[in-house]
Amino acid sequence: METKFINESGFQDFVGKLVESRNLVGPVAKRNKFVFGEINKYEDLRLDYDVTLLPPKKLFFPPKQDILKFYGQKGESCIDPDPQILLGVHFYDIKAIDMTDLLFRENNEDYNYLANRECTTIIGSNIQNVHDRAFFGSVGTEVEPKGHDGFLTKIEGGYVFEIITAKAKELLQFGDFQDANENQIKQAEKVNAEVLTKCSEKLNNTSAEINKKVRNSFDSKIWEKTAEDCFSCGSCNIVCPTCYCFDVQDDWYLDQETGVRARSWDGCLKEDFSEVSLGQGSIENFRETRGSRYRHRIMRKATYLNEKLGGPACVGCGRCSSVCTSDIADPVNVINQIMEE
Amino acid sequence: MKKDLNINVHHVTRVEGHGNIVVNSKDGKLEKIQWQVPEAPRFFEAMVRGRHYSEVARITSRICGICAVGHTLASIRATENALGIKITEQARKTRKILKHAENVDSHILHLYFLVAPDLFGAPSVFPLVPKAPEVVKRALRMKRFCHEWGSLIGGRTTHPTKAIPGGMSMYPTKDELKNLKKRLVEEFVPDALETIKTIESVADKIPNFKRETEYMAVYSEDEYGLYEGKVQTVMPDGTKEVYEVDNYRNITNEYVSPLSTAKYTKNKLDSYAAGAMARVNNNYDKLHPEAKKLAQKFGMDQLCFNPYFNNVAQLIEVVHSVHESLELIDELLADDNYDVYQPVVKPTTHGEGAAAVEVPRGILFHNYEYDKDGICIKGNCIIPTNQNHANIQKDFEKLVPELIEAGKAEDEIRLALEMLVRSYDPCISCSTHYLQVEFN
Amino acid sequence: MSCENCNCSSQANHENIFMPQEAKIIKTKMSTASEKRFWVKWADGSQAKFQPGQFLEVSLFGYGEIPIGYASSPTFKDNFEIVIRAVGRVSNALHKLQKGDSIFLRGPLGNGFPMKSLKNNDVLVVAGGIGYCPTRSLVNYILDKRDEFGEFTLFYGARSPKDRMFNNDFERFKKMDGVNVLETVDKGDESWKGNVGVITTLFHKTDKINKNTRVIICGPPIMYKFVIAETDKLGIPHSNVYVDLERRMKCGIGKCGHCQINDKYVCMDGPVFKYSELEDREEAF
Amino acid sequence: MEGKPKVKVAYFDFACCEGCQIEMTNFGGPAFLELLNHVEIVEFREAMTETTDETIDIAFIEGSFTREADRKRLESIRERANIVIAYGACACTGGINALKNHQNDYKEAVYGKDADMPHLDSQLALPVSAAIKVDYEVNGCPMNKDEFARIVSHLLHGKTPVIPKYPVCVECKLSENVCLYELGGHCLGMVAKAGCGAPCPAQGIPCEACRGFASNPNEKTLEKVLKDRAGFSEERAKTKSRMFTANCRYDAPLKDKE
Ligand SMILES: Cc1cc2nc3c(=O)[nH]c(=O)nc-3n(C[C@H](O)[C@H](O)[C@H](O)COP(=O)(O)OP(=O)(O)OC[C@H]3O[C@@H](n4cnc5c(N)ncnc54)[C@H](O)[C@@H]3O)c2cc1C
Ligand code: SF4
Ligand code: SF4
Ligand code: SF4
Repeated sequence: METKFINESGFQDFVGKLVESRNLVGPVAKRNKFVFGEINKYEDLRLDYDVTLLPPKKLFFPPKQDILKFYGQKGESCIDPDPQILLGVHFYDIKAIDMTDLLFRENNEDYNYLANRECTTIIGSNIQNVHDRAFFGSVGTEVEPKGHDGFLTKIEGGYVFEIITAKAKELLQFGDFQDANENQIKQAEKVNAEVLTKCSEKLNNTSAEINKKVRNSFDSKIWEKTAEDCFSCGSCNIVCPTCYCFDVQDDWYLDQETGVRARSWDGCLKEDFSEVSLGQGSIENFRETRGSRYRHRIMRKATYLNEKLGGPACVGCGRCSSVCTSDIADPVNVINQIMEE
Repeated sequence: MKKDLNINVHHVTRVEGHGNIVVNSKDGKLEKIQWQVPEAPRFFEAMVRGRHYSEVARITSRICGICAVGHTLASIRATENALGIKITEQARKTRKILKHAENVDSHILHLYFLVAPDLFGAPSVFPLVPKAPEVVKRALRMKRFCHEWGSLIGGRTTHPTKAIPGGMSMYPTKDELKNLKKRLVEEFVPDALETIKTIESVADKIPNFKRETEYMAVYSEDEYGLYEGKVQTVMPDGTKEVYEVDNYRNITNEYVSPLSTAKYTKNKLDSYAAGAMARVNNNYDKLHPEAKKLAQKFGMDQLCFNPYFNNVAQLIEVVHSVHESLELIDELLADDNYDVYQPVVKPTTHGEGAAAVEVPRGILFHNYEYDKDGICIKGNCIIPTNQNHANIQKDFEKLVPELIEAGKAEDEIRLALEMLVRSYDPCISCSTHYLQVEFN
Repeated sequence: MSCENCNCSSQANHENIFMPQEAKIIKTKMSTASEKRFWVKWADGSQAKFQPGQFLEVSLFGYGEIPIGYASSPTFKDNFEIVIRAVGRVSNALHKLQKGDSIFLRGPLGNGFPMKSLKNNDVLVVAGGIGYCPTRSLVNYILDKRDEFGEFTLFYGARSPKDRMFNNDFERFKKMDGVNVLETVDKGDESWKGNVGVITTLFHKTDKINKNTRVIICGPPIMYKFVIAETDKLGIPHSNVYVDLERRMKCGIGKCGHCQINDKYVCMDGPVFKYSELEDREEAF
Repeated sequence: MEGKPKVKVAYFDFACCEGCQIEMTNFGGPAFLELLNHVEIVEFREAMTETTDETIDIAFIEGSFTREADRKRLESIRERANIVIAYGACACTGGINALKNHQNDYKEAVYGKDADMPHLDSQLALPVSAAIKVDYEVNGCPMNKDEFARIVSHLLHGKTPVIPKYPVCVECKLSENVCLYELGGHCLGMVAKAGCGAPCPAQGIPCEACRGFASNPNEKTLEKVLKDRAGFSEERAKTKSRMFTANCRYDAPLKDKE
């Protein structure tokens, strides 16, 4: 592994060159928020972002993705990846990408996701501004961010560029990089360590403690009580970097002969997520109450997947907290309450 | 020649909303000539009471799905007047482009889908699909274009979303404006020129009828009145008078007529006309030069008294609105401070305010009063179609005897009356101020 | 799209796991007013290879895709059978298909029944309504290989006599040696001479079940608890009770998340579960 | 679908602004003509003079049921049509027309001294389904033409149309809009029925729930959020959702009647 350094103006040129020769995606401003979007010039890139509205999963697993097209009785696959460079991913999102990589790869390899993923070079970047609802400092600290190709850390005068894979190394040709000196490397380490202490929200227990206690509180009253204010809007699912459930629907094009089968993000908080038809118009809903749906999400984040992922399926980005209009989705609030029960 | 006439058109087709034509004569003696409006009343002025000022235009926009842009603009302008809101130049210009988009959109819809079948002798546009596919395709293309044009500025064309009291919630980007301009020139203008040719080719089918009346339209010193201004009328002898909008009640003089169910209006004469022809008659001198040229071709540089010529006036306005929009786009593009997310202007006071805006079918008045919390206490809307009802009735009363005199058959008379109604492009679904009665 | 700038394998190598394969319908039969049987053969001529209890994602382009269990015995390899109950969008559209039509399938999916633990043991199958479909494959298999199993009992419950499916099956079984078929309906009518009552009433009508019997349960969600109360009375350990579960599914391959029961995926970890495995999974029943 | 006879459709309108019909003219050439390959329009008063007495495959009804006098016409449409689709908010929920349903003095407010003319019917503005059975609904004010095309496409194939039950927030999030509450505004997206793609929040204006409510709307919490997060007064928070959903709310006059 090599570590390089590039100064501020060198970095601007570097981004400018990348824009010219590659498909570059990174954090850009949208009104008073940020989103991952196309970078067309250096000024578009906002590495000072706190968090993006949607996580980077949208780049591999779009909110609506065609999975096959049909022409009468013939189906045709829609896997058609586009190489891209994803620049400026915070470490919590890197963790989450690593989780979805595993989940889409295990048992049945889902190339509708993996093809896009493999075509993407991921360059992380340090967190310059901490979102007010984030708690990445206290969740799943035992899980290492991995799976990215390189990592940029802003220090005084420029950026330290940690090169992890050949995909990242290949990018060196676009900028005037030097070997980073020890001092620069130390500074970068410090920056990345310090940010962990800057979250205003915090879980009070370790993942293992939480895992056990939350799993045992299945029958707690807290679920229905908190969920009284739930709109079943699934926003907390949609914005979560580790949620990946989907629905599949078929539609015809206007010619009524050809059409498309597409999957779109679904969420377990939506009322009909576990509804099945029993015939004669009757319906069974396996998670009928708001509380049972709300509980399922928190259980999934805090306990169900821990064994598989080596830690909780929550990376502490705080997206769900800020997006929930009635402010009940925050895992920190509910988990800390359970831990005190 | 004495004969019995019994025309009873229940729900005239190819007009927006419901209207009936009833003409009876016995032994050559006219017993009844009526233009009736059986539209269900919807009580908009009652509904706005108790609603916040930010919602009022959303509600009154629903008065009419065709002139929704005009209703929205009239409503927010009246609200802005009531609340002491002065919007920015960027907002004004953007809204004017939106107004032009609606004007063109509606005129295209009306000319191609509602009027053209009469001129081509078809019952509707659908039989024209195989007969004149190019014309139909052009019509659909132009309608779609106008929809995209209006949607870019207003969010959508039916009940536009972005126009709100204090400005616009969002503005198109400069790139989007540039693209709109390019498409207007490259795609729309050629189609508009073809449209002129099409209408010219059937111009001889436009009936020849004349009735002198008063014409009312928005008047502005600096431009062809559409989006804002005072009120002006022109009399058959050419004399003009300008009125303040706040006096709208004294200009429109709503009254209940025993002849009809909709409230009638009048100013100096028994009735007045509003609409594209009223606008051209009032404001010919402020038309864009290109539009003036077209008006001259059709003899509309002089006061015109043939109500069927409203359709020609619409065509003239299409040309005017396209050219004016192109100029407005250029002005916005030249503005260095142009801001896609320009903040909306907040109220500075509360009270009452009125505004007049030209919708495709004529002058439209909105008037509201708000309390200190910005909650609407009362509202009043006077829509153009209502203002035209009395005039249509008077046209009927002159036209029917003339047609009988000319020995026209019942079918021909019916068609002539239907075409007359359609030429006004009445938008009867704007059912404010309708009374409901059972018609026999 | 070529991927010159990255080391991903080229698109041609990526198999789309959602792409169904064509099969041909060789025969159909309405078995009740709402259930239709389809005999199906892979279009490429390959043999049917599956475990009883496994299922397929059956798709019809434009309408969608639904999970449907195999209904025939895997010993018969040339073609296989599925039974579809018309309840909604896809199932109703599938009902319109006829002999000769194409049908598109992904599968076999899921785990199927634990044949090893069933073999050489007494087996009881408790099937309610459409729940008979996924177990039918097992029933046919047991009857095919009768001497590999001990006592075999089948409980079948339907809502009413006219909701009974597979009359032919049951009539045939009743005539066979070594199979003990008991039927019941929730609500009888004048034509019905058999047992009336919920399916658990059948436990008192036979002595072929004991604490070593392996039990398979498949039916509407409310049925499970009551049946297990009965097997508990008989002292059958929960590790010998198998349930065949049904949940909403959109992919059948452990991705879409709809079929989860706590941390389990019905499509991957099931649809057949040992009851003991689910006992501490509150969402199972 | 080749060789299949065209599906006969007809359009009817009641109390409404006719904006939904206008949306139909906005499809543009290719899309419109494609649709015409599969459907034959047999009656459409606003666009054509022809009418029919034949059986109709699909009848589209726009507008609210606002006066007893319209019941007969609705019933005769139901009799002639195999499938009845209510399209647009007015027809599906009563839409904006129902905003007066809780008032007693709306006639006086509009007509003053003429209010007691005997022919001013004072019936509630109700959805079409209050008079006849409606098979499917295309929600929205105006209805969304793409959703309309999709629903028609499903029906042409005999498939029950897929219409979401979940709230607009879902689609708003999927489109990565900045939530209006985060911009200091307010919104009804949390209780409004989705299917429109959340165009309003995308343009920075609140969702007014013109499509009616999602299933099981959390009306109580909506009031709370409007007060706590948008700073609404008690009264405004209570009445906010009345604009398009007067007939769906917990205090809908229709609900007492049932
Ligand atoms: C493992 C398994 C085996 C099954 N075997 C059979 C069988 O052999 N025969 C049979 O008739 N039925 C079987 N079912 C049930 C069958 O899948 C549903 O009846 C079917 O999905 C209903 O879909 P629909 O589109 O007709 O109904 P809709 O009501 O239109 O359903 C819409 C969507 O909801 C989902 N859904 C609704 N109900 C169910 C359900 N019960 N299970 C899973 N998803 C559902 C589907 O994704 C479906 O596409 C089985 C289900 C599972 C899980
Ligand atoms: S918890 Fe919040 S974000 Fe999640 S569904 Fe409920 S209201 Fe929506
Ligand atoms: S649960 Fe919330 S905080 Fe945790 S990863 Fe998901 S969106 Fe982020
Ligand atoms: S803007 Fe409205 S619809 Fe969008 S997320 Fe916020 S509350 Fe929901």
